[in-house]
Amino acid sequence: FSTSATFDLPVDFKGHLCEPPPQQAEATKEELLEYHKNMFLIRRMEIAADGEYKARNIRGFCHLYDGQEAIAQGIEAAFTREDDVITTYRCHGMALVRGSSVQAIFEELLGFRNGVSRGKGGSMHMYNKSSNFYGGAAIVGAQVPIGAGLGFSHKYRRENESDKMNVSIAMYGDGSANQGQVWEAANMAALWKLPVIFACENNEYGMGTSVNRSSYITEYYKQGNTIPGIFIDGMDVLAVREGMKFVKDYCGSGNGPMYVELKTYRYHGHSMSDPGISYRTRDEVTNVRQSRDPIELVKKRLVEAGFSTEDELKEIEKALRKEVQDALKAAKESSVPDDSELATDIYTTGKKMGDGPRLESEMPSVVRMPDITNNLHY
Amino acid sequence: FSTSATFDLPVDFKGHLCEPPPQQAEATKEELLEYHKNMFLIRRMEIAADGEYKARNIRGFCHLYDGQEAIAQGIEAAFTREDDVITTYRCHGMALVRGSSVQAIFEELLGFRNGVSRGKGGSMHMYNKSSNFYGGAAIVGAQVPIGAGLGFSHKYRRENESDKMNVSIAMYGDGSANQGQVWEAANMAALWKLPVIFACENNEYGMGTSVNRSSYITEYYKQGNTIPGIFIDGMDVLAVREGMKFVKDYCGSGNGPMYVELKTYRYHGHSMSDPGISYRTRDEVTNVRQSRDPIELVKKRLVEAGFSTEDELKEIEKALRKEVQDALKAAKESSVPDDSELATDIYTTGKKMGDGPRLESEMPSVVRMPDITNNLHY
Amino acid sequence: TKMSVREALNTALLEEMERDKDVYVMGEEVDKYDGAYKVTKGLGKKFEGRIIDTPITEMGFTGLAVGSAYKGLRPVVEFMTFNFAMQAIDQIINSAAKQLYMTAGTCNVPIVFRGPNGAAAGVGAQHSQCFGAWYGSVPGLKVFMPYSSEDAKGMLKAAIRDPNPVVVLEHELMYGTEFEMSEEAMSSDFTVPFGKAKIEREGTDLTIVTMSRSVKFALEAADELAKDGVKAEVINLRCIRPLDKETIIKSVIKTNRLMTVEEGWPQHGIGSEILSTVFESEAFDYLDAPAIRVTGADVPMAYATNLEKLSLPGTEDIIRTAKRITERKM
Amino acid sequence: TKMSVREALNTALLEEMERDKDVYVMGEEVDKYDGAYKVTKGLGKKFEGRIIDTPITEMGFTGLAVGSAYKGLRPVVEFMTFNFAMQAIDQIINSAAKQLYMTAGTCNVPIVFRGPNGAAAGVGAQHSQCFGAWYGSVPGLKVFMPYSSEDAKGMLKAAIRDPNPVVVLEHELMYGTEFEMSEEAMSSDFTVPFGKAKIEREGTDLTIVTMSRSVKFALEAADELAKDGVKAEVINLRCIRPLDKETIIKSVIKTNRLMTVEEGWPQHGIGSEILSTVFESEAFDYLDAPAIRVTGADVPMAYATNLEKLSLPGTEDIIRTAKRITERKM
Ligand SMILES: Cc1ncc(C[n+]2csc(CCOP(=O)(O)OP(=O)(O)O)c2C)c(N)n1
Ligand SMILES: Cc1ncc(C[n+]2csc(CCOP(=O)(O)OP(=O)(O)O)c2C)c(N)n1
Ligand SMILES: [Mg+2]
Ligand SMILES: [Mg+2]
Repeated sequence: FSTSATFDLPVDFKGHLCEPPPQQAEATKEELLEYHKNMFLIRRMEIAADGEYKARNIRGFCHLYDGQEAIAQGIEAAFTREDDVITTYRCHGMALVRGSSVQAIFEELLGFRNGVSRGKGGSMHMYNKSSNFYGGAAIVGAQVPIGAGLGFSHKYRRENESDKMNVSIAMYGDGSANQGQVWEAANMAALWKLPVIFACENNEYGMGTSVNRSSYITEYYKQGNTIPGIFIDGMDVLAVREGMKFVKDYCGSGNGPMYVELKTYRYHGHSMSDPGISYRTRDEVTNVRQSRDPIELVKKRLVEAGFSTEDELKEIEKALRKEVQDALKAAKESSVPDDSELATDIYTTGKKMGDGPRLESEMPSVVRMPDITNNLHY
Repeated sequence: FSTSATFDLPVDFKGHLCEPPPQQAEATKEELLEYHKNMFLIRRMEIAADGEYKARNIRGFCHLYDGQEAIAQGIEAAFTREDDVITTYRCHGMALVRGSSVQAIFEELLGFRNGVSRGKGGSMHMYNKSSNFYGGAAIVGAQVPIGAGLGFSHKYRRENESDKMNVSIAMYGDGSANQGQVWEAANMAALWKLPVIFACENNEYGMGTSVNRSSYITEYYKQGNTIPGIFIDGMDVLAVREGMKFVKDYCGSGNGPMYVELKTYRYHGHSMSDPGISYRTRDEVTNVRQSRDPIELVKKRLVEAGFSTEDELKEIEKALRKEVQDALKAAKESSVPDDSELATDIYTTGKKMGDGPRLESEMPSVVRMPDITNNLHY
Repeated sequence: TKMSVREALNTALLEEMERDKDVYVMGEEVDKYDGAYKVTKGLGKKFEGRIIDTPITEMGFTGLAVGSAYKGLRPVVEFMTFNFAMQAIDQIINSAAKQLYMTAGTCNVPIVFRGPNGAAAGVGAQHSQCFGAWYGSVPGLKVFMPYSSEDAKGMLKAAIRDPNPVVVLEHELMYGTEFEMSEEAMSSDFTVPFGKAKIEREGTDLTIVTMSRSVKFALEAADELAKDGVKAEVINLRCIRPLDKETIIKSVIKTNRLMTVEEGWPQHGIGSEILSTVFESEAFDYLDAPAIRVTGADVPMAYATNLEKLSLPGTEDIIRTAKRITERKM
Repeated sequence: TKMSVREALNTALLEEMERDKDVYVMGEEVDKYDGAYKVTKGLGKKFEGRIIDTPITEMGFTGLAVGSAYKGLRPVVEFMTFNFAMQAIDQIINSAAKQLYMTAGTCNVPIVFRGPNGAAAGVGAQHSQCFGAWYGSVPGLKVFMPYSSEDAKGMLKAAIRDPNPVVVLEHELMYGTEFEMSEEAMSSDFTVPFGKAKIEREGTDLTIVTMSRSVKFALEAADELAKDGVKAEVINLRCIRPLDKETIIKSVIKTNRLMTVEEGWPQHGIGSEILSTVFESEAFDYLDAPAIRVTGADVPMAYATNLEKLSLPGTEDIIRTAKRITERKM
């Protein structure tokens, strides 16, 4: 057998004012194994986070990504790290595929010093500027104009009209899709032909509100009105990859923005405080898990193409489980940031600090503390 | 001849996801004379305001409505006073057709005590709650969700599902049409089937920005996407009336909102500080005045139907001119509000005061003044 | 009877909705989900069509509610947290607070904006801002910050009955706390007056002015201070606007010492207004020591537990500051 | 050389855009219309594609500019007035001010938000709000309020060069005012430092702390007061955040008397921070009289000339207040 195979994409793309890409994708064994690995890591990471939350080691808001793994992985596979990504508070999966380690993500969830954001951001605020991942934004809708601005920078810096541009993807949920600023950003992106992808992860609910209760237009890929859009099966990593390649090509070529709807499903409740079963049935969840699970689909393809056997995959998964457990264990051995971190990173001098991505802090002359005898002076 | 005639509407309605109304309208002599009178009053009032502004008797922002008179009059003719109207800072025309006197409008422009808003509002803030006119709103876009809320109240108070509802119209300019909150309001209005009309007065410019530079979708009546809309010639008062009757009927019957585009033109610059000719040519303005003037169209119909002669109309206009001059003169004899008005109307007890529409003030124990020795105590 | 702050708010809504059919609740997840923090629990079933779930479009639904209030309805807008109300603040200030004035007293806006304000636990920088000072600065608004269940119930009911726009800034970490309710507070006619602070504990040596959750810490601190013979008077401000200057000034004239406690950022905060008010007043001559503000740290809120703790005032901070003030002799 | 504030701002933009091609201007009517107040006049022609007219969508274009700053561009966002920025304030606070902190120092946001702030003449309640206190309360932001042409030029240039988000609150009624420019200020390297107030006039009897257009009135008042032998020291605050506490405290220790002047609403205003700062500081012991704030009246802005005039502090208000303070002996 060859190390590359062609796969049918079971769920049809749909195009709005554009011809959608073909219903087939080619993938190599290595690619599929890589996708499987990352998606499985995300899955296990989220399940572990659930446990740690229940054990009260993680606090605050914590929005899990299990069920939606194919989207993060599919986008990453279609993009380069010169393309920009910004997403919502439901950002653990994106953080992982954009290069953060499982351990760093756990540390952030625990609020520890070597976390993705050194414990300052938390579950909703993970970033990786060196790979152009801009969050992790916790205010619904706000990330979308920001995403348009990331794309704006590519257009602004383009040297020749004919140059291909890198693109930016602004991700939002079905519940957030009617935020006015989504349209404000799309209007500008379309007027100015910015290489921006407006990508709605439609997981059917915004908290406890189903799409038809929050959105008059539930075909999210058509929400751009005269801006073209495509519908992608968000449970199929190859469909996401092929769809996103198509969209990246369209937007990066100076044609302006495109809308994308990625149909998916959220296995967990909205956040840890939501059992996730008052507004949907257990059956609904079970049914998706059994019929549309994104990881199972990758495994099925690996097996059917003869790239792996079920046993091999079991071994791999066993190793990955351990990897996640080890990462968690290592993370838990770390600790909270120094108290002095409280007053760093409020302002910066703009100068680089050392080798890493961190910028030097510009220390205010005083940082007022609750008890002024403790005021921080520098 | 009969006292009623049928007129062709020269510019086609266009329907988006709906069948537009017929291209004909019936009108009586009295109706047309009434429309002519109000539109002509608005025209002369605005021209007088221009003069007073240049003479420095009116200050601040002052946005004139000449050129757009048919819209205010056409809406008023299609509505009852139980229907709600909210518009922008360009509100003098609407204030007049909703029942404020020319003199009260002038007084408001002069900042005088018997002004529409007792001198407290100014050019941008005229209201008439007793005839359900809610402004006069100076923050672009903000009036649109408010307009949806006015409509919400009709639905909330409706007793039987089958009852016809009064409607609300939320008016905005072409330059304001892409404000995100317009869509936010429309989405809710559509989800909840509120009797709300989203009406864009497309006068081709928002300040110095032409429609194609501010809006990716320049067919404003289609901006509702899957919400139906119609296009109306905003220079033809009968077209506006017929179109608005059609829309009111649709929305008032529980079908949800509708978008309306009213194509018109702004004769003056954006506000008094804008000569209005740097971003458009004098020719363009002259051309509209000559070929599409809304008042000339009414006069032409009056004459053609044999309702009036040119001479009669001249006499009428002479009298109206005088009416405006007299109103201005009377207004100028008034004076600024009492200083004590500074601290009234910040809070209210909610109780009615006397016969008028004014509510009793709830006086704070102190109103702090620039110089605290002048603090107002009650 | 014991009642949690959450139940108190729920009861206030229930009673007012029963009393007046113009009262309705609008916000995200208030109906089917029973409220993100369950404040509206059960009300959706009771009041068909009057507990209204909205899309996540704060600017839009706030404006919509304001418009309905122009027509005399009495919306209670729930913000899932006040952080999200920042998207809608233009509607709150420009369309609600200023409307009565611009219309020269003809169009009042009987609306309530409520929800949790400030920091909760572990929710990070974008979800932890206190808006007391901002809203408190705006003429045309009234602003309540409840501490106890009695506060919560009485304030929300007063807010709903008031013909003006009222902001009620609740505290997420207090929703579950139970308080004893007086018989009076259990009555369906109980309201808390605007512009009146409440002396939660009398004292003679130091005035502590505070509000919301910080009242709890101030009371704890007062207990501790009492052990050292310092009798602190704890004033629960209750209403940020209008501000009860009289009660504060009287207290300072009695105690000769002043401190304030709040969770918000220091600069232009609620404490700064209180210090300035006293500074400008006749109480200035009675002061035996400089006044001091205890506030949230002047930093965005971090997620890590230690940093979060450092950012917010607690009982210890109050005690230390109180000692510093009372140890000083003029 | 004489230069109006408008020209000073225009020059600052011109110089910084020539210096750094990452600098661009975004806002309504900034290009073809030359700016609603003509601050960007001529720049659109000079810098092809770098003076960008936007649709009237403040939240959207502010967020967009913030996103571009994440990528290292240096947007100067013009708000036609800061009243309209209220629609976008969530983007300014949550997406710009807090970003560096949340990213643990890895993503800075070099952006400037500028435009006229507060009242102009006859523009009514929705167009006349001062946002100095609000923005000044937010850690992560720096906030300038220029008075003179020198201020305007040096502050805008400093703001553009700064790697942090900076808010520049201008005053519409000052755009046309001409000021003498020092040679230093004419240089293309001239900047005004953050966190440093400027003593516009030295004095020994009373400290007047003020900013923006009110500096003018304070200086006029100081002239008048001098005739009565009262030597007022006038401090132009320049920067609201970080606040130059040192200069204020030093001055008060010298003059033993303090007043503040601002156009914004009183409660939780800039003056309240200054009074509190002095109240808490060692200067407390040097005070010979209570301090007093002169502020905008605690009302929405009316349109009528007389009411508008009553709402804003002027020279007379300052003189009267100064007399009240200086006549008092301890
Ligand atoms: C402006 C704003 N309003 C409300 C919230 C609270 N909130 C956070 S997530 C969420 C639901 C979003 O649903 P959706 O967009 O479908 O994304 P999903 O959670 O399904 O990924 C809500 C209401 C917020 N963070 N920001
Ligand atoms: C939020 C906001 N941004 C900017 C402005 C300033 N402004 C007032 S009117 C206007 C142009 C509006 O144009 P359009 O909507 O076409 O209405 P028209 O003036 O043509 O009637 C602008 C930019 C404002 N009032 N509010
Ligand atoms: Mg969702
Ligand atoms: Mg227009």
